[in-house]
Amino acid sequence: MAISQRMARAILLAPAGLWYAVLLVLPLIVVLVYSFGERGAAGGYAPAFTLAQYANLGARWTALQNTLLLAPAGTLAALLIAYPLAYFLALRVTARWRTTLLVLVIVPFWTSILIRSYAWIFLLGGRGIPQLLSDLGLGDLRLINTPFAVLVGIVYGYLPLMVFPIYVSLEKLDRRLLEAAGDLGAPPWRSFVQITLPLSLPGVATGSMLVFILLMGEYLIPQMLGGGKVFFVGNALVDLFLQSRNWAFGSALAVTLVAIMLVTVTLYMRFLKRIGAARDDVGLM
Amino acid sequence: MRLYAFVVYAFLYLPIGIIALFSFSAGRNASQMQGFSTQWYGRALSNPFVLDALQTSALIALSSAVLASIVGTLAALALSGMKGRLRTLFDALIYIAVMIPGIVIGIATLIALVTVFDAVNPWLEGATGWRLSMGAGSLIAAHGLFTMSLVIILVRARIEGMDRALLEASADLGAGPLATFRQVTLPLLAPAILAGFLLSFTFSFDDFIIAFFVAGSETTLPIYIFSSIRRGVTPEINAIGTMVMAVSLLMLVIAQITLRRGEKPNPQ
Amino acid sequence: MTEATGHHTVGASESIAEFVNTSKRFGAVLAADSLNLRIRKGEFLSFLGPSGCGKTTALRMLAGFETPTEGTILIDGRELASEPAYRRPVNMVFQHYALFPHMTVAENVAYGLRQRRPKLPRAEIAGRVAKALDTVRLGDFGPRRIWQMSGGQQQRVALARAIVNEPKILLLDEPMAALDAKLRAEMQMELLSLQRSLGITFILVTHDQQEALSMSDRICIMGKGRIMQIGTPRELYDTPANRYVADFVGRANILPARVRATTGGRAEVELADGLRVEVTAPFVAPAGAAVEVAIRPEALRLALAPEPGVPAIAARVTHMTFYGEHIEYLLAHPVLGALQVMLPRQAERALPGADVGVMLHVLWDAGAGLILGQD
Amino acid sequence: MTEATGHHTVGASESIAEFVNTSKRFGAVLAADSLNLRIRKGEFLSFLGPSGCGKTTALRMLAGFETPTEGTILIDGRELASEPAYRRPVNMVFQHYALFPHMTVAENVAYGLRQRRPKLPRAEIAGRVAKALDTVRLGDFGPRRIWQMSGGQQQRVALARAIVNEPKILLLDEPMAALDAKLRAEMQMELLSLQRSLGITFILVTHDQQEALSMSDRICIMGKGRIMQIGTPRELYDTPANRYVADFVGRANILPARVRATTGGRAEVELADGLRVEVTAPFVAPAGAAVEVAIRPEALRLALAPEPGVPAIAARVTHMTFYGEHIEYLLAHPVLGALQVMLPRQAERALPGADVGVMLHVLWDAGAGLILGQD
Amino acid sequence: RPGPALAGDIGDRVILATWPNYHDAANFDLFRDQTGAAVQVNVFGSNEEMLAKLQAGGSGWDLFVPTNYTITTYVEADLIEPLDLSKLPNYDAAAFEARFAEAGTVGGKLYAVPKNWGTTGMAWDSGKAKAPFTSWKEFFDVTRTDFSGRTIVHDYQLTTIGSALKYFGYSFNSVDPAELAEAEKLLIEVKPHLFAITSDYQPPMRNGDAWLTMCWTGEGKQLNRDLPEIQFALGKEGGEIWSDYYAIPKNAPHRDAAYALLNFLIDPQVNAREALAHGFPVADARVNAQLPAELLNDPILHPAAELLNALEFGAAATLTDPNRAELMARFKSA
Ligand SMILES: Nc1ncnc2c1ncn2[C@@H]1O[C@H](COP(=O)(O)OP(=O)(O)OP(=O)(O)O)[C@@H](O)[C@H]1O
Ligand SMILES: Nc1ncnc2c1ncn2[C@@H]1O[C@H](COP(=O)(O)OP(=O)(O)OP(=O)(O)O)[C@@H](O)[C@H]1O
Ligand SMILES: [Mg+2]
Ligand SMILES: [Mg+2]
Repeated sequence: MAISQRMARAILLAPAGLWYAVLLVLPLIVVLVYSFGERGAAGGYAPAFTLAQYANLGARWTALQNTLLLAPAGTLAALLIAYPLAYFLALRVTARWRTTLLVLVIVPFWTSILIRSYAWIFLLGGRGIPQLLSDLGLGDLRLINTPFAVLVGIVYGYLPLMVFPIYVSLEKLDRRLLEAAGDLGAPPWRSFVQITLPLSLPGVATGSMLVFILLMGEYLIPQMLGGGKVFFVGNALVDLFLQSRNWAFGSALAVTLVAIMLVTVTLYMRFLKRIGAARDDVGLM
Repeated sequence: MRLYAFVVYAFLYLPIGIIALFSFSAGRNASQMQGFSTQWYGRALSNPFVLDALQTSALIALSSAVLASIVGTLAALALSGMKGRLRTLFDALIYIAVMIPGIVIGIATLIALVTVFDAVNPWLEGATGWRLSMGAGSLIAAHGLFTMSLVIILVRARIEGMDRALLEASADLGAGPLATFRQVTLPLLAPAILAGFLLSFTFSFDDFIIAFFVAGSETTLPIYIFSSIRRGVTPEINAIGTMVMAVSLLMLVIAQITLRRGEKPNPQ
Repeated sequence: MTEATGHHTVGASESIAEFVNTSKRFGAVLAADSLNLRIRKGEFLSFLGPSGCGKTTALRMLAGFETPTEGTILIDGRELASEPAYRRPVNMVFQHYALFPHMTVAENVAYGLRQRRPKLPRAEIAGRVAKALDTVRLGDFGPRRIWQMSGGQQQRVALARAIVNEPKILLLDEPMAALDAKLRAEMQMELLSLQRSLGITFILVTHDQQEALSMSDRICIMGKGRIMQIGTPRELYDTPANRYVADFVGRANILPARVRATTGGRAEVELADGLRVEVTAPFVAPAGAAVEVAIRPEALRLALAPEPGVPAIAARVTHMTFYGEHIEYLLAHPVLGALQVMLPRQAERALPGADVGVMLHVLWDAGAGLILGQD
Repeated sequence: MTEATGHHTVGASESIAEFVNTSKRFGAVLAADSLNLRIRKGEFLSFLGPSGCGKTTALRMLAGFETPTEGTILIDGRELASEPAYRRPVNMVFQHYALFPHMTVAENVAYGLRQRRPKLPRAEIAGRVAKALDTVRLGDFGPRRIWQMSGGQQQRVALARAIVNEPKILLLDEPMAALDAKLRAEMQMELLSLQRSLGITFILVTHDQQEALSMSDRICIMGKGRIMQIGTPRELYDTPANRYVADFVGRANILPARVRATTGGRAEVELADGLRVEVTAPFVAPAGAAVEVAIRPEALRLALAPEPGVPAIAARVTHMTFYGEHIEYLLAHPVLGALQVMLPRQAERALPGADVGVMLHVLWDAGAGLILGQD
Repeated sequence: RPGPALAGDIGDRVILATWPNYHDAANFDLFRDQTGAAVQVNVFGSNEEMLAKLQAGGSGWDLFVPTNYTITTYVEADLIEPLDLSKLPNYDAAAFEARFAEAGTVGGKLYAVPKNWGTTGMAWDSGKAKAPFTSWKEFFDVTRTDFSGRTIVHDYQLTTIGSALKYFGYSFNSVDPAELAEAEKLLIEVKPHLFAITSDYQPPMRNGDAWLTMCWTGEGKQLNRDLPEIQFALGKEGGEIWSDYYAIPKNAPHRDAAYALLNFLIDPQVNAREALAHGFPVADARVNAQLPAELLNDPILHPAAELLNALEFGAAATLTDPNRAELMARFKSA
């Protein structure tokens, strides 16, 4: 009985295990090996063992810096915009409208992010919002191809991912807790700060982590809204593999990015556990 | 509060409105409104490349979502309630798979598979006349890596939240382990599996960056759109986007209606 | 538990809160229908009634979570109908406690004190929290997390969190509904002695009549949003104003009867089978009037043979249920229908051979039972 | 509810299931400690005991969800200790019902029948499901979803789902714990009449002694994994084997005493204050032995003055609690400590002026109370 | 002259990797009708990307469109194969102007057949400019002054670095480290003044966000056609002239179909339809004979000879030179 159960487990796990081995472990090993190699004569990879690629990482410092600056900034901006909306949906909308409004938050997701970002190129471009502002006499503003445009694109693209987990944790919030706080003498804003906010932290944590992870590897939005001027590590990677064709250096950069993420995300999780936000649904992502 | 929500919704829908609006432009430029026409819908629908890309995307998304759902569910079943080193190993793999940026997955998969294929192909071709190459298969596999992990996470959470008494009740009423799995476990996991499937499909359908590296000669819709955008877009792209959204909305509505019939209003 | 202490609600008219024609409407539902009620300082008052009768609504209006649609509410003489909850001098123990899960036990208890402006000194807060925790016998549990506490302990935390604020009125919405029988009995006892020692007015919502009867100074019976009767447990039990109350508080055999004569609080009535019995008459009912007569199962006696001078109904035993200290007999009478009789365990000895199927005599002592008023 | 029908468990030795030296160990916890118990065909047996005493474990071993660590279990004479649950002729009603949320009421009820091989004809399944639903008075609810049913209705569905399979034994693990008091009383009544009409053996797990007393033919009192006493409700109530049982079933005043003489089932004992009373002695206790004497609160009487020839304890009333049909007095005696006395409501009339602080006489009739054995 | 009936079994599909808006879809339908093989088109934005994909292997392409200077690299890396002329009856070497065709032959073997040619110049909004642009020097100087924030350079090392080199008068194709260092300095200095680094320059030019851009002939023509105030010119210092070719990768999965398609596409009639659809100049005299005169005389598409003579074809070295690649990457990520 016990043995057959182990067998069954092994059989059930085999496909996933194989998948991970071939498509996760093997690629990561290859990338790691390549990162110690050299660029081939006509591009690509040539075997070697050198730390030159890592030594050269400084050449992509700006990209790393942009990523490490704009990813948290984008996460924060998305959070600040998403929270009130999630709050509104969870606590201020009647059940009848809630589903509809929630679905309306996801629907944009069903249009290719490429096309939506393209729409932003228009909106932030000279004929879009700046024109509107200058018609209103608010001066000549250039938005497109700036870090600001990238930030807008990021917030826009990932807002639903932030709204949802926060909504879920706010919706789970037992409203009697708010009544209890009121009963004990806390005026509404204080019960928000002391009860609602702390109890929605798991959602905040999940959403932030999700958005942060995706932002760290972002390529499309800076590519489209940054006009090639606002460069993320992702853009540098694509360039290294498709333009400069320097696989060794690309691998080193990829390894560096993964290492940074492993460290930051793990530290973040630790931190969440410490402040007690990682109660249940953080594990989800 | 209401006003704020309104502004955020406007923010969310402004670009989409623009897309839809410009899709009816009569002009050639995708970011300008010049007259009204529905010609771009006709063009998109008769453009074999668009249709091919759409079909490829749908096929790849469907296959990878189906595979991820099945393999992920099996793994979740095995992993729930499991302890020990193997569990730790899988937890780590899932964690890493979910966390690694798509771009790294794309690149790493590309160079790893190319290396493997180069090593294997001479032998394989000699033996069978077949060659391995990048294409739909490698893309499905690469998408599956992330989406399978997602399915595992979702389904495992559901299993762990499931009332064990239900399984005992089933046994008590005379159903053997397989019958219990088929009649109780599976239906109860269905919402999580479905959610995983839909997420997987969406992810795969919308993914650009992994496909960009791994798709080989296949052109998915995002790749098609991306390369179109690079050299001047026509409202055809807007028409495609609008149609894809309309179709997904329709599916969403249908899904809502079918799910609503009889199902408990989801407590989550 | 001390029934006698009920008497020490001195100055019975010194009221601490008052419902004045208070109504609350939720859409089509009239959840509270012109309530008029004066709550006395220091008393233990219960709202008792079936599910959905408006008990919680009444309590929530007092706490300030609902605004009355009509009428008003006075607390300590001040009109408070539109005062928000966080400014009212009342505190509540919620049904499922509503403890803050992200705070420790001590933090939960300190919560109300920390809301005070001007701020209280830390040391004072700590001192009062410790004292409150001691009061509920959780002195050592301050640093614990809520989810580390059992159901009964959580209940005590909720209590401490409320009483630490020294409210004028403590509201309790079915605070023991989630506890199992043994724990519930224990907590009832503690709650009562707490109320006696603190001297705070307690208002308890419950649908458990045993709980209401054993704990309250006064009980307010509610039904369909209205107050059906207010009185001490004995008043309600002995002289229910109407069928609704008679049926809800304790058990009762309710029989149709016709009045023959009323004299000095007593009436002679004729039951459907022609038997004449003497019952209590809280009001004068005209001779010949059709009325309903209620008699408690334990007010009836059973005998193998009729006693001279005592009206007796001959009926056949259909069920006997053993409850330990007493035994319940269900008997069937061709005209009067089913009759419940409750015998103390000791009385059983006087009924050798009494078993299902046996014919017994149900004895109706003079003055037992009473005539009910209309609902 | 018919206590008398308890007697019709004819051929009391015809056993349907049997625990033989059955033990179950979870790590360090001995959840069941060599149980020996013969369950009779058609009887209503309850497992009664406090939380964690092993009731559920015993039931689950019978159902096949746990395998005994030692000993075995026979069902209908066959040794079934290692038979999987899905092949046993028993069915269970789970504590929280464990209804399948993705099926309708009818589908839930049909579930067991649909597992049969060879398959039953559809029409037969439908017919039996309809009949089972009728039995639990849910005839029209077949197409409903589980979450559309109230707690009490869900309980009935769980019942129908089990009985439709016509099991040899129906197991019920605290099936009424989640129901409120009123609904619980109603369901107890229905469950009992169902058992009587189906004639199936019912085994009920409960920690509610009222429930066990009023429903069971026999009760198996458990404590710390062991069986403490098995017997009819009356046996347990009247002659608890030990302090554990006396304390758990009903309430009891337990007093230390010294035996003076034992004769023919009676013993004269001397209480700590020197008072000599005559009690029931289920076994012969040597003169001079220190024993514990238990007496039920309702077996004691209260009087303003001692009665000649009846031993009386003079004690002061500390609490009086009104419960409607009876009143509980708590009295304090300087030597014997706290005494509980339960008076029927009627007896109160004989005690004018009895109130907290008043000195009363607790009368101990000859033969009331009994000497307890060791645990 | 219809192509020879390809009765043989060429399969049901052929995969073509090409540049966007570079074909007439009707021709592919015709091809499918004639041969039964459907054409699947992959679209690309740069030669580096094509090379990267082919280098990575498993591209799955049957036919692709490299630019002149890349062909030797493909040959050296053994990524393309010599063409079997017996399968290309429509190929007539004599019909092609030599300078647009010679890159197709490496080591005496024909590897690639010319498709279209063109130049890389600059397009600007004449309404914003004080004077017409005539040189790359002006291009970069005005960018740092009047046109700050309004200029676009390509996301393409060849033209962007090449034009910067031209600013100093160096060869468009230079790989000299010192010269490249100067070019990099210029680019990095200019970067803050750029509107974007992108090869998708038409939309911002059309909507007025950008006033000046590096520009390929055909697109310069398109812009000028639609918005006459946008003008196109070549730098007088020189710049790029290019020629695109068809080539067949090694291991093409559907080789027969690739030949069939190539042969079909270089059929003059078919090719003329292509040119009418996309508008780029053609090197095949047989095709030009069928095109309207106004197209052949257009000053943007066919600039004056002295301007043309100053231009350079891209050099193979620029494609593989690690320094140029890295320079471009540093410029973008700066
Ligand atoms: N917020 C609300 N909106 C609509 N109807 C409500 C609301 N709150 C209560 N009601 C209705 O008012 C009536 C009284 O409800 P209330 O909660 O006061 O009853 P209750 O006596 O406390 O019942 P229970 O014992 O079940 O708690 C019910 O019919 C209920 O459905
Ligand atoms: N699966 C298990 N693993 C470990 N210990 C267990 C397990 N099941 C029960 N126990 C332990 O065995 C003892 C008896 O448990 P059981 O559930 O039988 O008690 P119970 O009488 O049903 O209690 P309750 O009234 O709380 O349901 C307890 O100490 C319990 O902690
Ligand atoms: Mg309520
Ligand atoms: Mg149990």
